[in-house]
Amino acid sequence: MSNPLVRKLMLSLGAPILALFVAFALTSLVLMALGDPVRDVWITMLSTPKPRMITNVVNGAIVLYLSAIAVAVGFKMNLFNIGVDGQYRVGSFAAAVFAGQAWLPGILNILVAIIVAMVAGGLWASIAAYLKVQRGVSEVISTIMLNAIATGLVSWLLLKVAVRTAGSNAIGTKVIPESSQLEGWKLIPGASNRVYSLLILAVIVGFLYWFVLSKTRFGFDLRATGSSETAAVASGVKVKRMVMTSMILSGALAGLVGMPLLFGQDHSYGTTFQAGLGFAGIGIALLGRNHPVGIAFAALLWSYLDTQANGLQIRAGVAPELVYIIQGIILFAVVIAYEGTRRLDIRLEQQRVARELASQRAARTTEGAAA
Amino acid sequence: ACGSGTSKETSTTTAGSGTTSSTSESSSTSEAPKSDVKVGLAFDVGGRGDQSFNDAAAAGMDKAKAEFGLETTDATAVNGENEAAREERLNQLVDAGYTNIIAVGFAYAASVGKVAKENPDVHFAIIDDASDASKGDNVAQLTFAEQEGSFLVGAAAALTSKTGHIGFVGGVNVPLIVKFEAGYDAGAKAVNPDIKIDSTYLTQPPDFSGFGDPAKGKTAAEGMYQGGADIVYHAAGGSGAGVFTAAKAAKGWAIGVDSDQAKTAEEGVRDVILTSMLKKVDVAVYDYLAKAVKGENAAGNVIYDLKVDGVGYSTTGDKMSADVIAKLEDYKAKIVSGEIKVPDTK
Amino acid sequence: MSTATQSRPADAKAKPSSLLANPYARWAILLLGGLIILSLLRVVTGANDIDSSGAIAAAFGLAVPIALAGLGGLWSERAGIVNIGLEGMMILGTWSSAFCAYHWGPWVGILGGALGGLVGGLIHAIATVYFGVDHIVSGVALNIIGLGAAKYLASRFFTDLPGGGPTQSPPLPQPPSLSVPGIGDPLLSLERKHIFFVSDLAGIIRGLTVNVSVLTLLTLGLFVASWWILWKTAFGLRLRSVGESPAAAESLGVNVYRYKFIGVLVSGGLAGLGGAFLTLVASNLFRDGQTGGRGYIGLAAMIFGNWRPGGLLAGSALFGYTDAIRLRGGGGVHAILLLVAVLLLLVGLWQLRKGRTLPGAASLVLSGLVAWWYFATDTVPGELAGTLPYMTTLLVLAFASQRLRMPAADGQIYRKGGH
Amino acid sequence: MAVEVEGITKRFPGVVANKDITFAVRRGTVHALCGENGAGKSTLMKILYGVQRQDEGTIKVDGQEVNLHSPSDAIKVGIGMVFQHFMLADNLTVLENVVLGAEKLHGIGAGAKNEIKRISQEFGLGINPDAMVADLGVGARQRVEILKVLYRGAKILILDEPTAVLVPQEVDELFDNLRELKAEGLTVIFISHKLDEVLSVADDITVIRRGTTVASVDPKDVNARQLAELMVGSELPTPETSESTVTDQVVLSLRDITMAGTEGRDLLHDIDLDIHAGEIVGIAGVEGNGQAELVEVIMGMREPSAGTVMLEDTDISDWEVREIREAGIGYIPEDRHRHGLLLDAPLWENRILGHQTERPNVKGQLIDAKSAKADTERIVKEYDVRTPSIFVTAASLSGGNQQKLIVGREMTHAKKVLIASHPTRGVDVGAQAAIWDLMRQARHDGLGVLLISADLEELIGLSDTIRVILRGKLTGTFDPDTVTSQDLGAAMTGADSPHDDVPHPTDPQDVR
Ligand SMILES: Nc1ncnc2c1ncn2[C@@H]1O[C@H](COP(=O)(O)OP(=O)(O)OP(=O)(O)O)[C@@H](O)[C@H]1O
Ligand SMILES: Nc1ncnc2c1ncn2[C@@H]1O[C@H](COP(=O)(O)OP(=O)(O)OP(=O)(O)O)[C@@H](O)[C@H]1O
Ligand SMILES: [Mg+2]
Ligand SMILES: [Mg+2]
Repeated sequence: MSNPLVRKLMLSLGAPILALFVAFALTSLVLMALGDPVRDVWITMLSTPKPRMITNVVNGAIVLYLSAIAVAVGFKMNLFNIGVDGQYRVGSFAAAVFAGQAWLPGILNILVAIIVAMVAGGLWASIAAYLKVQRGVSEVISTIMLNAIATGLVSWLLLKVAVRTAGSNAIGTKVIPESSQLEGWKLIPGASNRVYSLLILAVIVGFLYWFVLSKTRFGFDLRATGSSETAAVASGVKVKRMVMTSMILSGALAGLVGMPLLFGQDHSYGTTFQAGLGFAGIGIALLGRNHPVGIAFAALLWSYLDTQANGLQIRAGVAPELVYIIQGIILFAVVIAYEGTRRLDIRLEQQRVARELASQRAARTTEGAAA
Repeated sequence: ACGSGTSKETSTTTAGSGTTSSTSESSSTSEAPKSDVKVGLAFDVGGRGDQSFNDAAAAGMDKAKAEFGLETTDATAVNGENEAAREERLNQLVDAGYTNIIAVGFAYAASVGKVAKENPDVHFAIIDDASDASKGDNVAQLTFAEQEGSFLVGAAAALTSKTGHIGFVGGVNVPLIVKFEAGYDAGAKAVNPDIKIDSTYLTQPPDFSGFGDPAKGKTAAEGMYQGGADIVYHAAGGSGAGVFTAAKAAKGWAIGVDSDQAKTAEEGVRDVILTSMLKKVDVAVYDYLAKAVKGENAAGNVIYDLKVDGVGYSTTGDKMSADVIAKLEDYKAKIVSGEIKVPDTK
Repeated sequence: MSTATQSRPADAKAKPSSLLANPYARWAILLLGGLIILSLLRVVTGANDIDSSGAIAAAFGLAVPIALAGLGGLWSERAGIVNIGLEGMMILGTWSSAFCAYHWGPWVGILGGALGGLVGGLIHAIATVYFGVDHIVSGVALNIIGLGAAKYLASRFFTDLPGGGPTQSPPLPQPPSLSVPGIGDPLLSLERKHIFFVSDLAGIIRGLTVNVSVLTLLTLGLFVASWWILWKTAFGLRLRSVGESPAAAESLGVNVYRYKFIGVLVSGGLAGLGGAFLTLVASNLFRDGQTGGRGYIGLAAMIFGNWRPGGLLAGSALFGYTDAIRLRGGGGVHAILLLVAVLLLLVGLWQLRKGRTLPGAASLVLSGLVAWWYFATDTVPGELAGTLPYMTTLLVLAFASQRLRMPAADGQIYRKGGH
Repeated sequence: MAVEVEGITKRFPGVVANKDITFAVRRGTVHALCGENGAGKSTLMKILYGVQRQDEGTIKVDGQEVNLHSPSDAIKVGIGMVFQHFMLADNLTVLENVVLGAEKLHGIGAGAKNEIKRISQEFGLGINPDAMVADLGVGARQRVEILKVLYRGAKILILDEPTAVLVPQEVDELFDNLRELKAEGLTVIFISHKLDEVLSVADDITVIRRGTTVASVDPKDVNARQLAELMVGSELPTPETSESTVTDQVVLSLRDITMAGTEGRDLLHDIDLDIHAGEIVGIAGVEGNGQAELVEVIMGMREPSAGTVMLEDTDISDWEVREIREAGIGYIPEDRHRHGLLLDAPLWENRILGHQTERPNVKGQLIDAKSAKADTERIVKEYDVRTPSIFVTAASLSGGNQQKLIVGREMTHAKKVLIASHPTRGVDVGAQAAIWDLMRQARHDGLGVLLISADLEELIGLSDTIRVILRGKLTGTFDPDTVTSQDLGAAMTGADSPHDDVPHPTDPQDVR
């Protein structure tokens, strides 16, 4: 325990494991209290997933990961971007419309569409950023409003550009050309479905997030602003510009959230496009403590629970929404466990600092005595 | 290959239903006969108990279950879920050994198409979709001419209205619901070209809360009644309850949707329901299952329109005069004959 | 600071502003001005629904749940605990009020709603106050749990009831509504005459006095009570001090944890009551997804109202009103375009006069665009009309928010004895 | 005896803050406690006030043993405390701040208001119960704190470093108040690092070193120097008299700097100031008279409405903070926690702060962690920052050591000018002497130094020239060799204008 690195590692691993057990126990209690089949629920939730489901877990985690990273960029700056939901909707829609036009061939179409999504998401976020910087409107409230406005705006535009296919009641943007559809990778042996090709996107984003935040000047400025705005100002960070930049960055990343879905699965933006990813992203970013690797684990866990819960109704006769309770409890348990370990950590650190200072002092006094 | 799979399946089910009478007596748990057909129903968001669309599908299945002694289960979609989740739900049903899987709602189109292809031995049905996405040798596409039924209730509204002003409340602004509105408008205008029709959608996709927010339904309908409308038609699922409440308070008429809501709605408001536009999802589901039990191949698109009585209007409570009903029957005949073509978009 | 030289201009200014200095007079003038503007707008645009009794009543109905959630937020944030979990508490309230009302009648239903929210508040309080969990994390987790719990409990307890199902409760008995006797019909006939100002006033009074649910009255009572408790009693002083400076409160013997705890508990109860209003008054059943984000809107209304009950009420009313206008159709939204155009024009001119060229010009351009939209069209597309409440809130905030001030220690994790 | 403390021991994880402390306070006296930073004074007082609980030992009040579990217990036995850091809620009124927790006494309405007015009058505190605390200056806040205690009928007052933020006149007023209280029979326990104050006001002095009482002395028997030596337990280094190093080369010059305020009066008005290489220019002034604005204008954090700032021959008026820092101006901020450090970041990252674009911290756009860490090690060594390693967070250092880290960092990058705002505030005598040495060294190395301080001794001791700032104007120039604290004090408050006219300094926390 004396080595701070070993200590940190043990504490940060111990907390989530403890939390998972607590969540397990609490959920079981709830189930028992209401007379639901505890055994069946856990058998369903914890059964080894089929290869097909593993693919789903990974795919689900990819989009959740992107969403959580977008949220985390804001958190690092003490900005609470509830607006990822609206930003990714705007971004996905813009990219879908663009890619559907097939102005560019194959991969190029994808790359430019991704940029379009980032620009659209970023622009949408820039409204909240502008209001915060220039008008002092809390980003919490402006992004809540902007989410709803994005919903209306995108629906309206969707109706304008939608194509109807014969016999279908769904509407969507023009389907992107075959050459720009990504088939995915057969990463999971034995699975009939494939992992989104844009897994790469998540990996790149995760790496860049880590690299930019911890290795660059910009990242330092951003973190400094998040941890003390006043100190950042005095150190020469232009905070307003920083708020603008990071909020727009967060929005641009949010724009990416729909890309794996768009190119790897739905091939158009329509009424059945997955919703609510922004909110899940908040939970996952918090669970992963805004750390790129932590978020990856959190996203996988979240997605695993989502996927496994699908069978709850069929196999255990319990509403699949039970998984929300489990996820919420895990979130609570993890943060409480982290808080516990944080307190422990501080105490240990203080003891260590005090011990070392004492020995330094002792050394000095003996030195002084010798001289 | 698919064909042979189907025929093999067919023969076994036929055998099963051939011996129904004898097995039914011996089975102790239920009086219904047993069948090898195992039915899995995948609901849209809202699921069983929405007193609307999903419930109608459930009713069809329950009826078939009771009649043919089927083993059934169902699973409900989660709000805002991913395509993969829908696929997974169907796959889980396949894995659990269900032979006939019914997907309720157009959202399932792509998933049904995909999972049906991967599982040629399993039979699928999808409601409200007839697109290429869900097409397959083992897929029955059950669709409805909602606009035709809506045309008739629109005509009924125009015939009954004293103010020449009626309304429409849609749950969520999706093309399916627009179909209802389009038919309703056409029907009302056919009777009275100058009629004033208010229209409101409660929410925009992907916010589907408009199908479950009675407060909003009530507010929207109130606005119409107080603005002078005396009849409001809703295609808003659970939010319709609010429309009925508003009608009751305003002493106006309301028109129900999907099922005969003068029978299913809350007791207190049944007397304000002029008629309901019937979309016989229950019949479609029952028919499909009946065919399955008999071993007939049900694949392909079946359109439930006025001609086959797949849509229609209800007369429970006798709120419409014989005169009105006669006129409606007249329109109905014209639609069936093709003389009137009802639009399905605005 | 001001000495003799400054006293004269101050005196001169005091006269005209003395009326405005009185907060009650200020409110009255504001209300009167608003009414006149509405009347004018109605007459000019012919959109008679914008201040009809029905619209006002509907606005009230839509505002109350938001206001209750916001009041919940107020209690919690005044005690220094950010409550993003209002939505979750509200959802819990919808389920529990339905459950209780079904089994034991509407009054118990109301109580049950409050209790359901209270459970959410309890979780939030334990997590944030005792475990020092980040308020946002806890709130987000609570929203997730609330969503799941209500759905799970509904499918567990409502499925087999007649008229119920996994996603909805059976029809519920409603608490009664009250009217001021004898004025409903005269006011209605007055309202129908569409006389400038008179009919408008009649409409508004009628909307506020006829067929008002007891729960609405209870809500108004709760607002007054909250204001009184928080600003006029020792208890309230302590609760607010805990949100402003917990260390100072602690140093004077105030039990900081206890007051924070109470604040969050009350917060949950009020949000739950908002849920009960949705199930018992706004409709007569529980539906999955019924809250539709009203908890978040309540939070926004509270910020909008500068963490004060009066402002919060105004924020909720603005939101409820715009939502009612767009839901009721009838050209109201289109009429409001004109209002927005005129207001933007005024703001633009005012800013130009103050020498702020860029924002002034921007307002004028925006005003022109909106006016063009008004004159070039007859209706606003439904998809866009739906965004009216959100747009309005955002616009008002954009022009007014710099004066907002939250409780100084809001959102900070407090640990006894520092660190 | 009003208070008797016996054998108090308090252990924190890894630290013994109080070790067997014993002393007694006579009724109706002012009793001073002295000791270095971290000696354990505040901890002891917190124990006396029930905020913290002793591990061992007993406390007697008026001869009765008491058990203090919370401030309410302490209040009940008649103890009141004014904390080292103000315990006021800015957004509540004075009335609300005062009655909080004691609502039972006179309610929270008119009765309470009258009582406050009465006390205010009786002790000459001059407090308006309806004022918002946010609008009050430091002195007034201090008086509100005392009023809070009196309102509760306290017989024993604990004042933890009440004078740290006051100017001489305010200190005098406070002491007058204290004498009045004493005359009323109240007992005061008083903590201060300013030893001459202690000597002038105290009846008894108890010295604490490393958590234990080492001496109880009579102020008549000791001088400040002896007292300081008792505190640190060894002889203090004599401050060396240094030769003037002022050159005639101007490194920083301000011309006609004006900054408009919100209420018609300029925050800064026509400031002209030259700093030469090798010169320390001291600025004296009551807090809130424009010092903060002056520094922020020079550092580029705020824009003046008129005037120019020249660094040597370059006009830097329009430059951004970062450019200005890059150009070789070092900055020791007034409030190290708010402006100088990232408390939860490790020391080596704090070494980067403020110099995110300069070597050795970065290479191009990337952070050069290796060099930054190496250089942090150097600073820790050269500037005697007492820390176990450069990987602990800044928050885990004591205030003096945090300050030394900042000084080291800024000295490294200050090539031409050093702006030092209250560099020794809240730092104990040992660290203080070290920081003074460093400033002299900077001057010796040819830097121009702008020193802003509330400590007049410090100003007089270090500066080559002293300027006085009053209501945003530079009003006087003094030679430190001849000026006295009294002269400066008079100039700072504008000797010819009534005292009321001096703008109330605002709490630095509110200047955003
Ligand atoms: N809450 C605490 N937890 C752990 N250690 C503490 C705590 N409070 C104080 N200490 C330790 O106790 C010692 C005494 O601190 P205290 O604040 O009493 O010093 P002080 O004499 O008041 O110093 P100063 O003159 O700077 O005010 C500190 O050095 C610190 O190490
Ligand atoms: N509440 C506390 N919990 C843990 N450690 C503490 C606490 N209070 C003080 N310390 C530790 O005590 C030591 C000295 O703290 P203290 O605040 O007395 O220093 P200081 O020199 O007086 O600083 P400052 O002048 O800024 O008040 C530091 O190591 C600090 O980390
Ligand atoms: Mg200290
Ligand atoms: Mg101290």
